[in-house]
Amino acid sequence: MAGAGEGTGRVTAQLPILQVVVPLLAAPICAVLRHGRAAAWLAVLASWSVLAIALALLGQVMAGGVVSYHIGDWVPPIGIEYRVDIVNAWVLVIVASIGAVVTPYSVASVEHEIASRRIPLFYAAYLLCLSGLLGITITGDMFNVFVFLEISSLSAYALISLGRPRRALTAAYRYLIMGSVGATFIVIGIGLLYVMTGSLNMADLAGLLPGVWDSRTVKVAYGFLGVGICLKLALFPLHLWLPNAYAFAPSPVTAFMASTATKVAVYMLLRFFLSIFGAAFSFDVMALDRVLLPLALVAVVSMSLVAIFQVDVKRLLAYSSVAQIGYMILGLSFASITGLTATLLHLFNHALMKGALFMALGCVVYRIGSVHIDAMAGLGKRMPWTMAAFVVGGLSLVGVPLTVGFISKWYLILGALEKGGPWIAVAVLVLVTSVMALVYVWRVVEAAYLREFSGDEPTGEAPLSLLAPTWVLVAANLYFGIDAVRTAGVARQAAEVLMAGIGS
Amino acid sequence: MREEIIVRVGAKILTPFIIMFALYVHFHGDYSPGGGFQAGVILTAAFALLALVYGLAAVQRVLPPWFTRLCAALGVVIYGGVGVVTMLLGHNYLGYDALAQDPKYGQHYGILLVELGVLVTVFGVMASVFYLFAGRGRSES
Amino acid sequence: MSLDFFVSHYNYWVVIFLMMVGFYILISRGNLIKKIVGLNVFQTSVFMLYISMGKITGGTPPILVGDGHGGEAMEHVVYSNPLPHVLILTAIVVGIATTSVGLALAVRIKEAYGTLEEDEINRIEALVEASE
Amino acid sequence: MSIVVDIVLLTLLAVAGIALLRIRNLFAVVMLAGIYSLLSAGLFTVMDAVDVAFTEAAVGAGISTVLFLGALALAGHHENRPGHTPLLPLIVVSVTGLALVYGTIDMPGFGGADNPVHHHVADHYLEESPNEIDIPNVVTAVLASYRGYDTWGEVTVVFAAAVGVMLLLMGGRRSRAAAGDHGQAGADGQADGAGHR
Amino acid sequence: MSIELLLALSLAVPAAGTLLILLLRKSPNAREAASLVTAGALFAIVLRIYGVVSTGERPELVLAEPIRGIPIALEAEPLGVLFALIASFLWIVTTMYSIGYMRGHHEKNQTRFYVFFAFAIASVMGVAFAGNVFTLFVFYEILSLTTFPLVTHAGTDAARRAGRVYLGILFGTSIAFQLLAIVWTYAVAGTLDFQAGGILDGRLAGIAVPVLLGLFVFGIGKAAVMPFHRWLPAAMVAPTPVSALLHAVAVVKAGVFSVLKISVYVFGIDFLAGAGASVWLMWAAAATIILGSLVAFTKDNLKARLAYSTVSQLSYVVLGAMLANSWGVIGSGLHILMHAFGKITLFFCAGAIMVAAHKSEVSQLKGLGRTMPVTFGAFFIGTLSIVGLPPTGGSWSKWFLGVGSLEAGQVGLMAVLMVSSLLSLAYLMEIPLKGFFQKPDEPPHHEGIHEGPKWSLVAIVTTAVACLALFLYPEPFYRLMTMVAGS
Repeated sequence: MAGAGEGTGRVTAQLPILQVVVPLLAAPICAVLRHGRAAAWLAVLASWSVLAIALALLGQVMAGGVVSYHIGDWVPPIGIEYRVDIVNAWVLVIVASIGAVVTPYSVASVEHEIASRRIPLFYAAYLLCLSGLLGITITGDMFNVFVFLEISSLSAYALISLGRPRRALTAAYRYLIMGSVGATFIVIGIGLLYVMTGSLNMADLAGLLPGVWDSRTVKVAYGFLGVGICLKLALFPLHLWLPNAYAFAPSPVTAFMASTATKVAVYMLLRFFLSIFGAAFSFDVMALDRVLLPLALVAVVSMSLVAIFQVDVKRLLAYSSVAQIGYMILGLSFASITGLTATLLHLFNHALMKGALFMALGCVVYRIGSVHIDAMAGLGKRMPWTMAAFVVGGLSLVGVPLTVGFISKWYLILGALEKGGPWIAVAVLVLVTSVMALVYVWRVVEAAYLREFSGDEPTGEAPLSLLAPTWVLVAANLYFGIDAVRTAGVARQAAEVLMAGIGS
Repeated sequence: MREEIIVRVGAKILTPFIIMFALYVHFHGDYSPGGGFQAGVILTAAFALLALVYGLAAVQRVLPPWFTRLCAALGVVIYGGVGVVTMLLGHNYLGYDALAQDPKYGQHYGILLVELGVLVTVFGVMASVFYLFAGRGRSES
Repeated sequence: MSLDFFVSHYNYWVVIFLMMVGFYILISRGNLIKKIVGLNVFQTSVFMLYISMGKITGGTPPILVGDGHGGEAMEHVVYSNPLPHVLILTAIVVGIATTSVGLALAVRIKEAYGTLEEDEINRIEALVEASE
Repeated sequence: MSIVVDIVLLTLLAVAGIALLRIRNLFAVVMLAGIYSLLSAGLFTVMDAVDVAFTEAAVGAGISTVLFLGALALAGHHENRPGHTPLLPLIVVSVTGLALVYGTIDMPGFGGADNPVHHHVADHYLEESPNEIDIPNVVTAVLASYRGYDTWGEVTVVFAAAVGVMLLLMGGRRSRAAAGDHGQAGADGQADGAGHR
Repeated sequence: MSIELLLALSLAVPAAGTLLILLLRKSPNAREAASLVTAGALFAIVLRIYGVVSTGERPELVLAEPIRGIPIALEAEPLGVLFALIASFLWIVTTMYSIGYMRGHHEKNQTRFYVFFAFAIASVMGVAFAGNVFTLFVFYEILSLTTFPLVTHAGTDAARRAGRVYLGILFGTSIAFQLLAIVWTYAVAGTLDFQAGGILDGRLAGIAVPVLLGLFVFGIGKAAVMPFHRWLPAAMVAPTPVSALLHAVAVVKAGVFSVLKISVYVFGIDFLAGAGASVWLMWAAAATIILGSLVAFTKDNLKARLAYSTVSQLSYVVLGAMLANSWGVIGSGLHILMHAFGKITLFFCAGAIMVAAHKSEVSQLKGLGRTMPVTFGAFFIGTLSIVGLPPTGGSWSKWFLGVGSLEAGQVGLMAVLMVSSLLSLAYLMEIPLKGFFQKPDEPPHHEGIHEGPKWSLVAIVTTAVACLALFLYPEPFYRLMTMVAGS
């Protein structure tokens, strides 16, 4: 073929689109496969190539700046543009890494939790969800965001509904309603922006919007986009769909969603509000920081508190997720480079820790079928590797040094202290909630290690195909906790880009 | 039971219109309103109403569920495949100019192909979904 | 408020009213299927908002008249904006997709809980939770 | 003339909307929703969006009605009377609506040919598509070529919906059969095995 | 062998020891031999480091750099060497003691015990040789984690509760206060390295200084300044060697060591004295000294009494650091040493009594001194050292602390020291007195009772002799501390 002669050169130029096309084309193929295993391995292959592409893209962006890809050869804003800067390259790597780890993990887990004839469809939905999230992240077109948002959401509803308890159905339904409302709000917001500027291209909008900043329409658009995205990212008090959705979904789905979906929503928030509207508009005109700060604080405190009293460990971690989202938003509300660095770092770090934790719980479900805290008594002896993974993940969640959680906390507190004055109280609150995290994590650890197993049937350790991916994430928790220079460097660069905005 | 009658009568009246609509929409997409999507939906609507009137089993004999499921997936692959082909031809994804010497012809071919993809998927999806809804009540009663 | 302003904006306002009717059905009704109807009304009304944006008074549908080879033949014809139409075509499809998944969920919930009313489902779930 | 049609249609839509709110027979509701779709399709035609009108008619009045009927056949069609005064929804809706109305104040007037929305990329589509793509229906040109990628996304959304529905509805009605004893088939003793009905 | 390598080895050897112990779990003798050998090797390494540091060298080693500009780095300086010497030497002794105790008491999970013990020592070495506040914090937290399984060793409800209190207070304070203080320090100073004269001088002023210092002092929960002392008595449920580890070798010493190190190398004593920032904390420490002694009085349980005695004694060290003058620092550093030997002797004795006579309450000890003369004799020496009477090492640290108080112009603190010495004399001396001079309540059936296991006895004698020896030869340690105070 034409491109064959200059093979590598061509492929690198096509990386942005391949990032999404590869999993998206794998999905329909999965759907028509007969054997679950075949679909599973196709999905694994796709998810690994996605990670390779994401890493290559990050390399490209770090070496040569923004990569713009014109789909259909139409020059933006006429056509749709894929636009990769360090911010979304970073988020792509996060999503892709989790995908690459969770997919092989799901092979055994899914066979255990889902009826065999649905497995090919499961992988189709899973890949659709993955490519939807990647598409939201990579695109430079507002409406394209909506389209891919719906791809990921629809498949997510289906994936969640596959959980065994019937409450998975109502959780999925609730998520569908709230998610659709969120998406519709986003569509309204996009429409209002479009009517004022005539453009849907993000970079283009960033240039056009300053001309119409004063209009009420733009401000209302801002509000609608904000509410819509916050519904998707489950920011308190719009989080009601999340706990049950995470608690009752199949294990790999929970691990995947918890580590990626809300991260991408946070990315949307950052991209829309800081790049497109511009940091200046967001912080000076719309007082975004002052709106988000109290919400974030309430989220962190109240949800940590609620988590302490949960008996279902999956739900406990789900509430913890809402609290952790609060940390991310808190970093944003500092309106500073350090604060944003904390947010962007925590996107990655939280993905690692929650991924590891939910995957460890998946191992527990695989063996004992329950994650009730009483059912986990004595598990430390019976499933030592699984519970060790949980402990490390838990320590990371608490923010113990040498884990990624600590790095996030460090930057968050540093960001608060840099602002000085009353912000010290915010730093204190972050630390106090870390102690709350210690309490809820420790309840589980105590049950597993210091209580005796009451049942009689012996339980073995989870199979290697579940443990290995789990431990990959656990190792990542430790590795990036010990060597965070690179991750923090990327996060900081991304934060600087966001604060500067696309236009400048 | 009154509702049943309404449905039957409504279906009978609507069916010819719908099929006419579908054909028109499908073949005139470039020149007048319509295209693969509308055609796919309308076509399915026709089948759906037929199924309501003549029974699901009769329709499924002509149009088995595995086939509609295949269609649903196939359309996506056709559409995406066009993009892959243009990429292999050295253009960007969905750069139809690559498909012929004259870019305009390339665009025509491209649009034709992707509209076909849309039609196939939409038809396959709508029919599959309809089968599932319509078939569910029956399977065990 | 001038009459001009009113004439040029009433369309939006009615559409907003319709949107809110749909939104209200969605969030106030307890029946799972009725909620989806509400969602449909909500979304359809948003579509109207978009299409209103694309309309040019005295315009015609964006189907070029003339011989189809070069638009220079009919310079004086004003076409309405095609882009919102394209967006809404996409959005309609997304809407039906959401509806079908939502309805499938509702059917499964009915089978699992024996009811479609949110109140009753909540009651059942509270009972289950209490027994845990 | 078109303004009269416009007003009539909008009024009818409002009436249909209110009726939808009040009627509790879901069968009637679904039919009315179909009518609502047809009316909106009419409105789209008036506003020159003929493609959209066709689609809305086919989807809203066609497919979507069929799906709703299918769902009602499986799930019953009576809605309970709302238990309590829905004050919170009312507030939410009012605030949202007022915010939107507030936003329209600075919006360019309806139908204005100079609105920015018509002059950024729309110009290009209308003026250049004869040279670049050369098909009369600009909507199709934009849909399938300029923004062809969105359309692929749209096709994928539909496909995702099919996958979702298949995952949900494929196979027998396990849960109902098993609900009498222990919730889900292959009961794992977890969560809500209780399944009282 | 390069000195940097030795630093790395000081962590690696005990860490490798854990593996060895784990591998040899099947054979208790080999396992315990491995423990002893590792401990001996570690002590040899630390001695070698001491040799280098005493000539004025400051070897450094960067292990990793998690956050740019904040590496995990090791650096050997006199104070750290002093602490490392204490810990590594006492590890040998404690291991010997444990062999006797754990076997004599038929404890479960002995392998786990030795493994985590070695882990704890590795983290203590990290604390001792930490080159910056961050590294100190890292190893401080690891130490909390690695000692947790030791505290909950028994696995009973009481142990579980104790574990909860232990981890809750240690983690809670370190996360809520210490971490905040560290980030704050970094935000102000732009570095976290330990430097002679401190890093905060001229960068922080006013009320912020005492607040930051307070965050550090209370954030280091292991220093057990009231009201964050509860974990220490709670942790008494652990086996006696663990108590020894907590009280003498590792945990509390790591706490007060951190306080001292941060005062000297982060704030700098001149800066502290100039800002008057530490005055309020002197009095917090003084209050802990007195209250701890008073509570100790009321405890009949021997280990509980010793625990409160520790709470009280730790604040001597904190007090010395807060005095912010050379004498205070020297006294503070020496007190870490002297208290370590004194208190470990007392705990060893308490454990021996428990193993041999199954007695845990003070009131049960009447007349027991006659059947266990060595144990009670050692207890007597330990008591002298804790109280600060010649001919034991404890008298030196008390002396310097007193001088420091006067130098700081705090005559009131002098009085506190005197009163608390009297109190400790009273509550500790009761035990040997009861043992030797009181008649047992019941007719003695001491046939079964004799001295504790011989391994334990060796350890007891060693530490008791050390208490005496330190009175005669405090010189090397005094020199180390003058290097710290003079720097």
